[in-house]
Amino acid sequence: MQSTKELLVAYRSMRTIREFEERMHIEFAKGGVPGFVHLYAGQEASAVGVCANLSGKDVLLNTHRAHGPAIARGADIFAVAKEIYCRGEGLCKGRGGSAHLHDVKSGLWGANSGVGSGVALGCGAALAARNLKTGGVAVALVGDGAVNQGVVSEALNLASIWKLPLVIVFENNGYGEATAVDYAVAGKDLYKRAAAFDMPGVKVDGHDYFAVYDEVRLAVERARAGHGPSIIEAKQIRYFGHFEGDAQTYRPKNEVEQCRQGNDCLKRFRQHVLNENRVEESDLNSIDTEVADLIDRVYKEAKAARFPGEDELMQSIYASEYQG
Amino acid sequence: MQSTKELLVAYRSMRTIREFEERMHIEFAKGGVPGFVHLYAGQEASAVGVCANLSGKDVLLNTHRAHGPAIARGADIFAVAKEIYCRGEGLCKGRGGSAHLHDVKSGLWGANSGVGSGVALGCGAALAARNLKTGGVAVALVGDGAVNQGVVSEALNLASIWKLPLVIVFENNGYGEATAVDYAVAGKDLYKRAAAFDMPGVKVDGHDYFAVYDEVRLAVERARAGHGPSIIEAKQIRYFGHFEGDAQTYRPKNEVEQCRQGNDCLKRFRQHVLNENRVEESDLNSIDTEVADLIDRVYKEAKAARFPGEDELMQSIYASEYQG
Amino acid sequence: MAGKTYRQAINEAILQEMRRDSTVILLGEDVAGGTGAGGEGDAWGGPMGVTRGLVSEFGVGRVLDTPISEAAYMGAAIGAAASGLRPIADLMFIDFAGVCFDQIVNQAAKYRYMYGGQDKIPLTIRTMMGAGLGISSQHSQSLYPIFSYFAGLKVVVPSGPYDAKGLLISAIRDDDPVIFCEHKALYEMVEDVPDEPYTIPFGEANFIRSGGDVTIVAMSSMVHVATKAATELARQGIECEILDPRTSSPLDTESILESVEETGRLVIIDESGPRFGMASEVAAVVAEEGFALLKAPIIKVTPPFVPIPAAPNLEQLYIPDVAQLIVAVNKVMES
Amino acid sequence: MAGKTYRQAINEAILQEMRRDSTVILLGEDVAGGTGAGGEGDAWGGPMGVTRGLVSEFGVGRVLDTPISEAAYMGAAIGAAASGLRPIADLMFIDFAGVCFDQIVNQAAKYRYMYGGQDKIPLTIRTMMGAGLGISSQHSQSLYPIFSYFAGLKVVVPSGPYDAKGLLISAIRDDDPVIFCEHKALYEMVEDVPDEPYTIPFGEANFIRSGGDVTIVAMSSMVHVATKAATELARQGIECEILDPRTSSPLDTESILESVEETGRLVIIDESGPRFGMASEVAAVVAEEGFALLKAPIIKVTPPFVPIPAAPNLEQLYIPDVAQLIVAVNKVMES
Ligand SMILES: Cc1ncc(C[n+]2csc(CCOP(=O)(O)OP(=O)(O)O)c2C)c(N)n1
Ligand SMILES: Cc1ncc(C[n+]2csc(CCOP(=O)(O)OP(=O)(O)O)c2C)c(N)n1
Ligand SMILES: [Mg+2]
Ligand SMILES: [Mg+2]
Repeated sequence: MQSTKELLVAYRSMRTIREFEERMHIEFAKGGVPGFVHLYAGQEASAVGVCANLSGKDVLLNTHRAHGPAIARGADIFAVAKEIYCRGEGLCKGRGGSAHLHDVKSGLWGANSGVGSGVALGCGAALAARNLKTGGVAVALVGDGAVNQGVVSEALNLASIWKLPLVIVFENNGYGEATAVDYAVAGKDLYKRAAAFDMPGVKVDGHDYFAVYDEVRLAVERARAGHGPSIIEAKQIRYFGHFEGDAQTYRPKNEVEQCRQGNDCLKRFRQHVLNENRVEESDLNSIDTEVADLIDRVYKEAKAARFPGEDELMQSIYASEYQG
Repeated sequence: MQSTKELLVAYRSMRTIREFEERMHIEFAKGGVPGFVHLYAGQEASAVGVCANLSGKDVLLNTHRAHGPAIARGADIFAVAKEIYCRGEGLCKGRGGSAHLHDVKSGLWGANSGVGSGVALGCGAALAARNLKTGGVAVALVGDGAVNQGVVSEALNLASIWKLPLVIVFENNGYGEATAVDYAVAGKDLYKRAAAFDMPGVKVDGHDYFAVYDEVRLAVERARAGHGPSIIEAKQIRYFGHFEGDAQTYRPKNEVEQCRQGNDCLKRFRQHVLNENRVEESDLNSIDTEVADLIDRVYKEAKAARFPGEDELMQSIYASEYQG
Repeated sequence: MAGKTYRQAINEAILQEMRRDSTVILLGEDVAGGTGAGGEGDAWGGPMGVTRGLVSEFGVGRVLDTPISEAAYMGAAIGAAASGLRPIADLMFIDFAGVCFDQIVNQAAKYRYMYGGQDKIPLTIRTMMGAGLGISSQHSQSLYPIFSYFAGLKVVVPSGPYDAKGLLISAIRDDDPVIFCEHKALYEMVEDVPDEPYTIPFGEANFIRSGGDVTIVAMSSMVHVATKAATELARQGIECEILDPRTSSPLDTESILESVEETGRLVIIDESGPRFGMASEVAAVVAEEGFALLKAPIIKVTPPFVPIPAAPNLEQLYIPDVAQLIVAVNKVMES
Repeated sequence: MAGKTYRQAINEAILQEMRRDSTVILLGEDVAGGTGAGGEGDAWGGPMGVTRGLVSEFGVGRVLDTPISEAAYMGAAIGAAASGLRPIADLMFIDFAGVCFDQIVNQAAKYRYMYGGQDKIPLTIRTMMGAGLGISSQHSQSLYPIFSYFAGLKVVVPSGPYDAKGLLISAIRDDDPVIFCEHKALYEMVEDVPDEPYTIPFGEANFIRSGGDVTIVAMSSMVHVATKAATELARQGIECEILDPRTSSPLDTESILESVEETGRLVIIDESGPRFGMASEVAAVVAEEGFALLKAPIIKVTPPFVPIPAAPNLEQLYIPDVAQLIVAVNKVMES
């Protein structure tokens, strides 16, 4: 069971993501945010429930819906915001943008063009952890749409036969862009792919931080103990469009409103910990205030930050002396 | 239940493949056969059991172990041999060789470089059959090694959600090259992938013509009726190496000998039909003689055939007038 | 005839061909949009809305949303093309060729030849390319040279609405696999486009502007950079002839050589890579076949050899521009 | 120092680097062979036996047979490279890049740049290329130009045992992703190869033969075609300078220009495609940077624009040969 302190950390993380994303939604509409921006609001319990189980030697493989997992993994939120604004002091020096948040020192690996590649890269991180005896595990986040990429199936098989310390979290938010998971995925249940690759698979309520936390804990323990990979499907809902600008006409009316009212992960977390008297309400409230203030500062600083210098265009293409 | 005539056709087909391949093994050693040559001997019941269920409007998607399925599908065996010898009158004008036997008029589609692509191409054939209302189905052969190609999983999912008239036959001969299926495939059972993609999956004894025939019949009927794809795993053993020249040190001693003695598909077929008095032994014997004679003629003709003319190098690159 | 955007021209080409020929089908991720979801259908028409409205007219039997499985649906499109359909497969970004490269360059390209000419593969692959949206190195490449390497494919790179419509209709009617590369930066561009269907043949360059001093070869969005530069250069007294080959395979080398014969000078501006790209190929053709015509070294104006950064200021630096072209033309005039 | 085959030289390079550095691992299909089967292990070493014996010394923890899942194990190799290992990933045939292209050109190539220089990817991809075995169009291509297009990769194309060993050791020790392209037709070639480990730097051409009349640029197996042609041409009184760039990325353009400065004439012979291939790139570089040095048009000797047929007689017609090169050199001498 997590300590009060740990719970407050988790709450702060979820709240920070929520505030960050709600604000990004507003800022995006104003202009000035380059590229495609995929918001994670609504899904906070997923990334935060995962990351609460990870230590510094572990690797989290992000998706293009990258802000939430990056914040959950503890990447510097100022550098996250600057990266989204493509500034020189962004996590990736402004080269990756919103969808490619990557921060080696936090154990956060960026998402990739080909959705789904994270599972394969994660196999490599896991293999290295085993060969180098670091004790680390890798956790790959994969969307319900990405699950249909061939490389995902290949990598699930590879992880299984090599018994790699890898955990795969299928973040099922119901849609891959505008296409419903119930249409795109045969059998509709993502976790059932696990049996095909001879590994445990479970489905959890992705709006329930505790459910996510508990299942991921088991899977991470299993991986760390050398028993191989597991799949966790976390059902969740995104509050905004696939990317900012998405008119979302494909969604049932009220889907988001209903979730915000009755099934919001932050509300449920609050209720849960207050019902069980595990934290003080005032502590949660002060986190809310602190986070609101933090987010103000983050956006202010990010928007004021410098773009990369022109001389940076041709830097660090290669790791060796040769630069092309 | 198949008629006597149909049984004799099936027997002739299996015997023809066997003789063709045993002879090829000898001829290859003598030299003069270009490229990589993968023999199908031992696995005859699989292709023949499949093809006995197909009509002219159906499509069989071949693998690189192509000779058996091509003969089973009724491609002109002289043109098959000539293609393997890369002659001008070969099935593909000598351009594809042993691994790419393709004969549109027989409903035989060639294997492809990337093993496993047949399932995707088969989805297309099946989709076209449905859109054009031909009543045809597609059957894709896939090896136990190829099953781990990403495109196979992608295509299984696609076939399932689109309920395509497609049957997938996993020809499990125990090895992908020199690597054992028990190592390469998580969970070892290929047919279990079916559940992940929400389709029926069964395992049959691939040396038992009747078992293969019956399961494929059900799957083809299901596909033709619009109920979608199925998977059949047919366990079998190849009598020669991955390709000719393979020293096969990875195989358990006697694996092939034991099968040839006790589990040979031709012997079992003979026993079965004779036990049940479904054909006359003399008919089987005369088929044996006729086939031996045919194979002599086939090899003689193939080896004497002309290579493609030099002017053929630059022909039929494009279907339109432009030829590059 | 009316002013239409590049997006509208492409949509119209597909619409008219689908009306004309019931074997034409469209498949890809969210080409309709909303399939299986609880809201409205026809919700997207791809991320840029290019195929919006088609599913409403032709239904889900001919406009098929696919899972995110490019290899499978590209393979399926090839199989369907070999079976009498005429599929238009949507590859959202050309960069995603990475996950279905085998289907395109090993299957589609070689299907006819390797099997001895038994089949035809009337497949059109529509895809988006180009930098400018700030979406970083895996969504912004102009990879058409990669496809132009392969015999068996045709590669089309339209620079405006008029060409887009005519070339796309040609592509759909063509009996070979065609990669149709739309530049993301051009979707809003407006031009007069006839309402009726029409075709533009492959392998015939478009003479965008005539001039006797320098030949500029430019494709896709670079045509417009070239046009601006030429206007500017004309003021300085330098007359540029601009040629848009329109297809990189087949490539109209004849027209290029013809123009160089008149000008003696060649500058190629292109958004694909500086090495093994379009500019290199054109330079090589002229160095081999038109050497005697040249009065000066050939100059290539291309992006630098680097992945494409997301930061808009660096991305702008990456994309070849008017100023660079003017420098190049001046340089080629001096030698 | 002893006579060793190309195959032995490559095996020795891997062996020595695996002994030297425990982070070096090898993975791919049947790189050991026999895993999980009931017979003997170390059964294959790849279809050509190149990596035979390594698993016996280093065990299955460092020599890993993989399923036929190129995208997954290539991705895994990238992930492992980013995590402190130094993987050698075996891609059986370069044509199979089709099924893992995204991993190579979008992930490995861009990983360092796109993420702002946080990582290094010390990955070597060993692969086989080239025609001559009668295995048709999907197993015989020389696709190294495709990879050379992409910034972030390095591409090595060794023409003999000595170079193979030195360049492979450089590749393994290199901190960037390297595609190491072995020509199938060279495995039996014998040359003196030092027993000790040694490195050959990337981007430095090898002057195979000096001569003042014509520069011939040739790589991989074409070096030997060029050598034969040069011997023949010397008898006719034409002295060819042969340059083997050894790596197509980086490409030693300086040495090429230096040689053309002396000869004024350039012929490029190459087995990759005639369009957008190696020969085009070299021609383009010289047309741009060495135009003034040229006394004659550049000539490219390449295969025709066609998929590769299986039939040995057609395949031989496909592969550039001594006779074609001699014709080209004579032609370039005449103008
Ligand atoms: C191989 C590939 N195909 C298509 C895309 C375009 N794309 C980006 S995100 C996305 C939807 C992904 O859906 P899902 O995995 O469910 O993640 P979500 O956006 O719902 O978080 C698509 C199709 C891509 N990035 N990569
Ligand atoms: C994508 C791809 N990777 C590797 C190969 C090389 N290859 C050809 S056949 C083969 C083994 C296939 O095994 P399986 O599918 O079991 O068929 P079998 O040979 O046993 O009939 C391999 C690895 C290939 N052709 N395509
Ligand atoms: Mg989703
Ligand atoms: Mg097998």
